[in-house]
Amino acid sequence: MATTDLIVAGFGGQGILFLGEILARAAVLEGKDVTWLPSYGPEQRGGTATCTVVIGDETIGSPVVADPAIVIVMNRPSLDKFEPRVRPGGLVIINASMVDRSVRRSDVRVIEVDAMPQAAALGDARMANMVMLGALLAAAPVVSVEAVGRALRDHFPPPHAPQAAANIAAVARGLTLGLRREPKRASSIGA
Amino acid sequence: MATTDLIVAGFGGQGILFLGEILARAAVLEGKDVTWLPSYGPEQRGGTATCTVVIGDETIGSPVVADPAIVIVMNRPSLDKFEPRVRPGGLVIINASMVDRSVRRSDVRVIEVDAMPQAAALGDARMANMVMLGALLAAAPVVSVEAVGRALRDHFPPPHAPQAAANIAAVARGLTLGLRREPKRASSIGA
Amino acid sequence: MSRIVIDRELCKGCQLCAVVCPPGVLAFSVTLNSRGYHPAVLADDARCTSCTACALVCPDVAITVFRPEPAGAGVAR
Amino acid sequence: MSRIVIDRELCKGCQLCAVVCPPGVLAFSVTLNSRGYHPAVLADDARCTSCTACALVCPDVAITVFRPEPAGAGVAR
Amino acid sequence: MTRALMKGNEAIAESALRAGVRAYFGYPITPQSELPEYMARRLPEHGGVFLQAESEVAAINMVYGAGGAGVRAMISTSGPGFSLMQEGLSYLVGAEVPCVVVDMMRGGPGLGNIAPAQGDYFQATKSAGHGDGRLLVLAPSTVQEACDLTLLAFDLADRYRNPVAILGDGLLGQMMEPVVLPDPVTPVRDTAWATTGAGRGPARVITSIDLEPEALEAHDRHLQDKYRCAQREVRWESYRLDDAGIVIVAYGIAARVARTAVDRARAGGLDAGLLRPITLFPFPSQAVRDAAGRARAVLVVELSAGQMVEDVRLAVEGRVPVRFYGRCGGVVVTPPEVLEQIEKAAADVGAGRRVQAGGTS
Amino acid sequence: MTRALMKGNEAIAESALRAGVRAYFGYPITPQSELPEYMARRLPEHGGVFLQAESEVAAINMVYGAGGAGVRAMISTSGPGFSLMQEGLSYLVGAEVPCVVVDMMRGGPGLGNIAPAQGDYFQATKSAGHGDGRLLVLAPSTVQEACDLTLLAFDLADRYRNPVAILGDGLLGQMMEPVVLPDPVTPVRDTAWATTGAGRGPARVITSIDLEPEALEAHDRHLQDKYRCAQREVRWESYRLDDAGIVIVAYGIAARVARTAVDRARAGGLDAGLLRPITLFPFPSQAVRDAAGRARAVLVVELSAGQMVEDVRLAVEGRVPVRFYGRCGGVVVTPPEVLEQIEKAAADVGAGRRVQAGGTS
Amino acid sequence: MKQVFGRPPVLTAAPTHYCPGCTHGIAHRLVAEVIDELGIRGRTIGVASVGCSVFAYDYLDVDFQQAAHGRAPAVATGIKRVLPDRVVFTYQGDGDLAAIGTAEIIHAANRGERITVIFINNAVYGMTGGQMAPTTLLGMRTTTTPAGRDAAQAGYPLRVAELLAPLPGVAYVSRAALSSPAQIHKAKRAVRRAFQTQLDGRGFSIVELLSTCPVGWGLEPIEAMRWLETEMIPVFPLGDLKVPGTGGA
Amino acid sequence: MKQVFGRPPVLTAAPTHYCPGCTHGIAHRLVAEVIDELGIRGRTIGVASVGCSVFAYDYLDVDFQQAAHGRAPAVATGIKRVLPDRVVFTYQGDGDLAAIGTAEIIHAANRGERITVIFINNAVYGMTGGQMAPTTLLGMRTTTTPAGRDAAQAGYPLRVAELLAPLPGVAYVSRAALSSPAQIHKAKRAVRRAFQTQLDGRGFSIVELLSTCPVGWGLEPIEAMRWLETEMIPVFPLGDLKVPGTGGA
Ligand SMILES: Cc1ncc(C[n+]2csc(CCOP(=O)(O)OP(=O)(O)O)c2C)c(N)n1
Ligand SMILES: Cc1ncc(C[n+]2csc(CCOP(=O)(O)OP(=O)(O)O)c2C)c(N)n1
Ligand code: SF4
Ligand code: SF4
Ligand code: SF4
Ligand code: SF4
Ligand code: SF4
Ligand code: SF4
Ligand SMILES: [Mg+2]
Ligand SMILES: [Mg+2]
Repeated sequence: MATTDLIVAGFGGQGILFLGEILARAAVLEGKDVTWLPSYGPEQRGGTATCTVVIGDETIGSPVVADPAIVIVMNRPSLDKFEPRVRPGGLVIINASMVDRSVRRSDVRVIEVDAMPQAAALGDARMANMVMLGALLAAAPVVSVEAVGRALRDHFPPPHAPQAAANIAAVARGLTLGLRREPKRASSIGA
Repeated sequence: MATTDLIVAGFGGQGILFLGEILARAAVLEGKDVTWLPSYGPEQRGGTATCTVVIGDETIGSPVVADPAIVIVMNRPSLDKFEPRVRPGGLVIINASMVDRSVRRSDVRVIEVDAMPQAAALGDARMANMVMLGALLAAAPVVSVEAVGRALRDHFPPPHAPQAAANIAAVARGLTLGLRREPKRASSIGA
Repeated sequence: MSRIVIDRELCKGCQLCAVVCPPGVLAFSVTLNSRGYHPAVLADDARCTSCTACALVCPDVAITVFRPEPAGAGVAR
Repeated sequence: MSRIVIDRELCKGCQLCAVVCPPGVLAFSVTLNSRGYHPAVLADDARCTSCTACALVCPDVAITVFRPEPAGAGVAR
Repeated sequence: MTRALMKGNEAIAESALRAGVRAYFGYPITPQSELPEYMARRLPEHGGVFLQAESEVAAINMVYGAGGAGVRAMISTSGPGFSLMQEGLSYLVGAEVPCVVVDMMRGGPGLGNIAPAQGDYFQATKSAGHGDGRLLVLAPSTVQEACDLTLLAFDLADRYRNPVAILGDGLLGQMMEPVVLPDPVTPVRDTAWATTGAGRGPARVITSIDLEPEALEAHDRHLQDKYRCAQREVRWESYRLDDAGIVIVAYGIAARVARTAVDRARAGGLDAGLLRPITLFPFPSQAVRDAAGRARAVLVVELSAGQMVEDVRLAVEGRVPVRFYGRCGGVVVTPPEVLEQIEKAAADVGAGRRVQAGGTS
Repeated sequence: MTRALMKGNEAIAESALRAGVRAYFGYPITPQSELPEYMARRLPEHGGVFLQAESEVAAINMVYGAGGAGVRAMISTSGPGFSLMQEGLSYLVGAEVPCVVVDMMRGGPGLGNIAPAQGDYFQATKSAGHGDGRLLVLAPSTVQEACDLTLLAFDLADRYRNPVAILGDGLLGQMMEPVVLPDPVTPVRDTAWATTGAGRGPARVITSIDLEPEALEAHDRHLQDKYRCAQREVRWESYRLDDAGIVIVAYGIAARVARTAVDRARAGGLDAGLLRPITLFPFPSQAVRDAAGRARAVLVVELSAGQMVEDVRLAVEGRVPVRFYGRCGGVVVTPPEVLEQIEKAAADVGAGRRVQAGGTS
Repeated sequence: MKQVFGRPPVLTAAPTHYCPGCTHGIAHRLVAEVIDELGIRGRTIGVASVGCSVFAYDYLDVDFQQAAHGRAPAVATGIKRVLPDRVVFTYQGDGDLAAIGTAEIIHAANRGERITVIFINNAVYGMTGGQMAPTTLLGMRTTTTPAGRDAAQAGYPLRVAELLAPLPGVAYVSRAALSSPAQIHKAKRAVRRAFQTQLDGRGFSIVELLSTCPVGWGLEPIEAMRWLETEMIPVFPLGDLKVPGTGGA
Repeated sequence: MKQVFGRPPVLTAAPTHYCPGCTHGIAHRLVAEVIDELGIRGRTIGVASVGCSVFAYDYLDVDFQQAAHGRAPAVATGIKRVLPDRVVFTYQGDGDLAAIGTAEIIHAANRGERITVIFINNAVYGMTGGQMAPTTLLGMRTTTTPAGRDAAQAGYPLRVAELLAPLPGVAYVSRAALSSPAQIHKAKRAVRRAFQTQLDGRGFSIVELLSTCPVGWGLEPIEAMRWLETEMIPVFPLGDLKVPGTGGA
C-alpha cells in the first residue's frame, strides 16, 4: 500500500513528538501527504507521550491508527501497550536502553537499538529519538534520509546549525545501527 | 355553546385586569372552568391593557381569543381595535364616558354605559370597571350576580368590607343600568 | 411670549418641576394630554425668573426656557 | 532510624527541600523512581536537626520528620 | 377539593413548595418573575432557601451546589437566561445532580421580547449545553397541568438523577386558571450520593470530569441508558384522535388553541384530532407514528419557525405528509388560524370521512 | 505552491489572518488554545486586535461589539465555552452581526475531558441559543479544509450577516498536515449597517429587541428566509458513492476514519461509500436522500451518542434502514471498528453487488 | 427673549417610554448635552444595556449597539478596540452593571478600556418590576425582598464607584445624584469630565448617577426624589472618587 | 524518635498529578492540616474549581463538589445555604477566581457567605498551558502575552484581596506566600484563621496564597520559588488585610 502508518511512544521528554514531526516534515519535503497526531493533554506531564504519523502518496484518510504498521517504542510501558496492536508483519523498533524485555510476538519484525548510550556518545542522550529515527529509516525507508536531513536543517536554521548537525549525526548513527542489525524475527516482510 | 369568551380592554389604570379577575373568580365559585389572560409587558405602563376571559362548563381549550363573543371597551382606542373582531351576533359594552363614537357594525349588540359619572356618584370614578361588569351581567349572565358578590367579598376580606360593599354597589348600579337599557342594535341574539 | 414653554405632549405630569420652582409658578392642567397625563402649565409668567430649575429636573425635557434680552441687545444684533 | 524519611515514590525531585535545608544535608538519587524522577535522599543523617524546613516546603509531602525524644521521655510514658 | 385561581408562574411555585423544594435560586426575567417573587415570600416560611443570584450563571451553579448537597432545588428563567445556563446544565447532567429548571419561553432570538413563544424547543430538548447530555422536558398546557408536572418533574429528577425542564411560555405563566393544588408531599429520596459532609463515612464526590476517554465514554453510555429507560415516562394526550384523518401535533399553549380549532373543525364536519406531547424529551414518537399511520396528514402547530416538527417528522418517517404552521416573535396562534390550516390540509389531502358535525367529545 | 506543515488550530488562525480578520477575542480552553496563542503573536503584527477576555461570555460580546462596528471578528473555544456563548450567539443572530466562531469539540458533558468528540452537533446546528436563530455550520475534516472553510466562513458570515461556526474537534485542532495557505484577501464588504460613528449621516443601531410581536415575527421570518437562501451553500463530499450499497455518513475526523474503512471494505469486496457533509447547517439532506435512494443501508458514524443521525434520518425518511455507530467521551473511532460496522450492515441487509476488491478511487 | 434652556440636538424628539418622574430622562439629556458640547456626535457610539434604558437609542441620536444584559462593557471594548478614535460609552442600570455584569465592568475597568460608563443606580431592577438590585438599601422592600433587604440573606448594597476607583486602569470615577437642579448641575459636570477623560485617552471613566425609580419604589415622583436625597445619598456618598492623573499604576 | 512532621490524615495517600515543585501540593497540605486540627473532617465540603487543582478531591479526603470554571463560590453558596452547619470551602486558581469567576467571588463576598476561599494566585493559567491570568505581572511573558503583559493592551495585575477586603460582608482577608518555611508557617495560620472565621459564623473569609507554576513560568522549581519572592510579593503585599470584627457594615 502506498500508505505507511506508525506510532512513536514513550515518556514525555523523550522527544516523541519531535521524532514524529521531523518525519512528517521530511514527508512534506518529498511531496507526500502526511498526518501527524500527538496525544495531547494530561498525559503530557510526566506520563506517556505518543505520536501517530501516517505517510502516503495519496490523500490520507484516517489519521487515527488502531493497528499500526510500525511502532517505535521508547520505554517499557509503550512496548506493553503497543506490541499487541502492531499489524501482523509489522515492525517494532525498540529503544533497548529503556526497555528491559523483548518482543513476545513472532509475527512482527523487531529492531532493538540501545539508543541512549549511542546518543550520549554523540554528546546528548536526549538525541536517542534521532537515533531511533535513523534505525527506522534503515528498516523501512518511509522517507529518504536526505529529506530528514533537510527537515532537521529547516528546523534548526543557520544560527543553530550545530544542533542540526548533531541531530543529523544521531540519525546517521541510527541508520548505521539499523542497517547492521538484521531484524530479530521476521515472519513476514513489508510494512 | 357552553363556552363564553370575552375581552376587556382600556387604558392601564382603568381596572381592566381586576374586572376580568372578579369575573374569573366568580366563575370558579360557580364550579366553572375559566381562563384569565392579561396582556402583559410594556403596554402595562400607561398604554393599553387588555384581559381575555373564557368561561365554560367544560374544559376550556384556547385561552387565546381572536373573535370574542363579548368585548368590554373602556376607551376609544380599544373600541377601534376590538370592534372589528367581535363575532357576528356578539356583544359590545362601551364605557361611554371615554368613548366618543358609537359602534359602526350592525351585526352586534351594543350597550353603552356612562360608567364614570355613575361610579363617581358612588364615591370613586375608578369603580367604573365594576359598573361595566354589572352591565355585562345584565346583558349576558355569564356568571351569577351572587358569585360576583362573593368574589368581591373574598377579595376584600372583612377589614376591607367597605370596599367590597362599594364595589358591589357599583356592580349593582351597572346591572340596573344594563337591564334598563335595551341593546341598541341586535341583529342576532346569543353570545 | 412667556418665559417658559412646556411641551404639553411630552410632559408626563410628574410634578417635579413644580416642587423645584422657587417662586412656585407652575401648575397642572385639569385636562389630559393624549397620553393620559395632566401636563404642567405656567400659572404666572410674571413671577417666573427664567431660572431653569424646572427644566433641569424635567425628566422629559419638556420645558424650554427663555430670558429677556438685556436692554439694547436687540439693537446690537 | 534516621531523622527524616523521604517517600521515594512520592518525591518528584523538585529540589526545593534541598535549598531550604539549613545544614544542606539533602541530595538526590542518581536512579529514577518509577515515575521517572530522581528522588531526594538524606545524605548526612548526623547533621540533620529535624528542623522540618524540608518537609514544610515539600509540595508532595514526601518527607516525614522525627526528633529524638528528650532523655527519659521514654520512661515517663 | 377547593380550587384556587392562580397564575401559572405562581402555581408552579406553590406546587414546588408542596413537592418539598428546599432551595430556589434565580435571576429576574420577564415573563416569569412572579415565580421567584412567590418563592421570596413563601419559601423561607417553609424553612427553605430563596436566593436571588447575581446572574443566571451563578444561579444554576448554586442549584448544582444545593442539589448536590442532597436537597430538592429549583430555578426558573426565560430564553436569554436559559441560554446562560447551558454550561451549568451540562455540568448538572454530567455530575448527575437532580434539579428542576423552568423556562417560560418568550420571543427571540436575542433580547427579542417578552411575549409568549416556543422557540427554545431545540435548546431544551436536543442538548443540555455541550456534550451528549439531555434534559428531560415536560410541557404543561394548563395551569393545573403545570402544578401536576411540577411534582412529576421533581420525582423524575430524583429517579433519573438528571435535571428536568418544565418548558412553558409567557402566556401560561401569566394566565390564571382554577387549580386543585397537590397535597404537600414529604419526598422519599435516596441521596446516598450527595455531598453532605462525610461524617465518619468515605468522602463523596460530585464531578463531571474524567480524563480517561474510555471511562468518560462509559459514563456517557450510562447517561444514554438512563434516557432510554426514561422512554417509559413518555406522556401525551389524545383529543378526538381515534378517527382523525388530520392529526394536529402541538404542545403547551399552542395545543390548547389547536384543541379549540379541532372542535370547530369537527363542528364543520372535518375529521381533525389532536395529539399533544406532554413529555418533549422523551418524545412520544410511537404515539405520533401510530396516529399518523391512521391519518391522511399531520399538521404541526408551534409558536416557532418550526422545531418540534423535526421530532414529528422523525416519528412519521414520510408515511404521510407533515405540514407545519407556526407563528413566532411572540405572536400567538388563534383558533381561526389553525382551523384555516386544517381546512387547507383537508383540501390538499382530501376531506376524508365526513364526521358528524358539532358536539364536543 | 509551498506546503506548510501546520496544526489545525494554527492553520485556522493563519487563514483567518489571510481572510482579513481584524479582531480576535477569546478565552483559553484546551484543545484549541494554540489558536488564540497564534493570534496573540500574529494579529497585532497585522494591525488587528487580540484580546484575551475575562470569560467566554465577555469574549462573545466583544465579538458582537467589534463585528457590529464593521470589522471581521472571530472567536474560538471548545464545549464548555461554547455553552457559555449561547446567549451571545443568539444576540448576534438577532442583531444580524456577522462573525466566525470556532468550536473544537471535546468530550462532555460537563467538564468532561479534552479528547476529541463531536457531542456539540446539536448545540451548534439546531439553535443559536434561545429563540429561533441558527448558526451556519461548517465541518472541516482536514487541516487544508480547515483553512479553506475559514475563508468561506468569513464570506458566508458577511453574505448572510449571521455568525458562522466552524465545528472541529480536538484532534483536528492538534494534528499537523501539509497545507497550502490561501492568499491573503482584502475582503470587499458592505458594512453600511455597521455602527462606526454616524458622521453626518443618520444614526445606526445594532439591536435584537422588538417589543411588537408582529414586528419581531417579521424579523424572525426574515432570518428564516436567509436560512432558506443559505440552502444554496450546501456542501458535501462523496467518496466511492456512485455504486455504494452501504452509505456511510460521517463528518469531520470521523469521516476520515470512515474513508479508510471504506477503502478497506472495498478491498474486501464490500460496496461501501462515504457521504461527508461539509455544511452541517444547512445540512445536505438532498444529497443524503439521493445516496440513500440508491443504497441498501445507511450507516452514520459519529463521535457522539447520536446527533447528526437525526438529520440523516430526517433526510432518509425511512427509505432504507439508518444504522448508527458512535464512540464518545473522547474515544475516537478507528478504521477496523468502522469496517466491522460495515460488515455487520452488509450482513444484515445483504452484501449486495460484489465490487472489485482493492484499489483506491 | 433668548432661549436659555432647550432640548439638545442629540436628544431626539421622541417621547420616552419612561414612567412619569423617572430620572433616566434627565440622564439622557445630560449625555446628549455633553455629546453636543464636545462636538462628538458623528464619532460617538453608545452601548445600550438591558433595563428600562434598553431603548436609549431611540432618544440619543448617535450610533448605538444594544448589548446583552450586563455585557455592555464587553461590547464597548469590542467597539473601542477596533475603532480607537471613536468615543464609546455604555449606559447601564445597576442590575445590569452591578449584578450580572460584574465581571465585565471590573475587567473593562481593570484593562483601562478608554470607554465611558454612565451608570444609573436606582437601587432596584426597574424594567422587570422592582426586584432587588445589588444596590438596594438594607431594609428596602422590593418584590424579591418582601420583608426588606436583610444583609444576612441578601448581602449589602454594593458601592460600585468605590469598588472600581482603586483599579489602576481607572482614570475617572465620580458619583452624582439626579435629585435637584444643583445636583444635576454637578452630575452634568461629571458626565462631561468622564467623556473628556476618554477624549484625552486617559483610561476608563465612569459616572454613577443616583436615580429614582418611582414605580419600582412604589413612590410618587416627588417622594422618590426626596427618598433619593435622604436615603440613598448617605449610603452612596457623592463626589469625585478619582480624577485623571491620580492613583494610576 | 517522635514524629514531628508527617502527612495529615485528611491528605490521601495518592501521589498528586502536579508538576515537580508546584506549590498546589503545599496548599493542599495546609488545608488538610487545618481540617484535621479543627476536627471538621466529617462536616466539611470542599468545592474544587477548574484549573490544575480540579482533582483536589483525589487528595483531600472530604466530600467534594467539582464546580464549573469560575463558579465555585456559587456552588459553595448553594451548599452552605442548604447545609448551614457544614464547613464549606472553595479551592480556586487565579484564572478561575479572578477572570471568569469575578462576578461570583464578588457577590459571594458581598453577601457575606459563610464560606472559606483558598485562592491560589500563581499569576498564570497553569492547566491550559500558561496563558495570561488577571494576576499576571506587567511585562511577564505568557503564551497569550508573548511580548510580556502590556498594561495598555491587557490591563493590570488584579489585586483580589484588596478588591474584596472593603466589602462589608467580608470578615477575613489575608495574603500569604508559599515560598519558604517561614512564609508557609504564616500561610498555615491564615488558612486556619479563615476556617475559624467560618466556624465562628463571622462571614466570608479568603486566603490568597501566592504560588508557583514552574511549568507555566518556564522556570525550574527553585528559580520559581525565588521569582515568587522577588517579583510577586512586591506586587501582591503579604499579610492580613481584614480580620473579623473590623470594617463590617
Ligand atoms: C440574561 C438576562 N437575564 C435577565 C433579563 C431580564 N432583565 C431585563 S432588565 C433587567 C434588570 C434591569 O435592572 P437595571 O439594570 O437596574 O435597569 P433599570 O431598569 O433599573 O434601569 C433584567 C433582570 C434579561 N433580559 N436577560
Ligand atoms: C468555561 C471554561 N472555559 C475555559 C476552560 C479551560 N480552562 C481550564 S483550567 C483554566 C484556567 C486555569 O487557570 P487557574 O484558574 O489559574 O488555575 P491553575 O491551573 O493555574 O492552578 C481554563 C481557562 C474551561 N474548562 N471551562
Ligand atoms: S424657570 Fe424657574 S421660575 Fe420659571 S417656572 Fe421654571 S423654575 Fe419656576
Ligand atoms: S417635570 Fe417635566 S414632565 Fe414632569 S410635570 Fe414638569 S414638565 Fe411635566
Ligand atoms: S529536617 Fe531540617 S536539617 Fe533535616 S533534612 Fe530537613 S531541612 Fe535539613
Ligand atoms: S521537596 Fe519533596 S518532592 Fe521535592 S525533591 Fe524534596 S522530597 Fe522530593
Ligand atoms: S420602572 Fe423605574 S426605572 Fe423603569 S422607567 Fe419606570 S421609573 Fe424608570
Ligand atoms: S501547570 Fe503549573 S499550576 Fe499546574 S501543576 Fe504544573 S506547575 Fe502546578
Ligand atoms: Mg436599576
Ligand atoms: Mg493560576
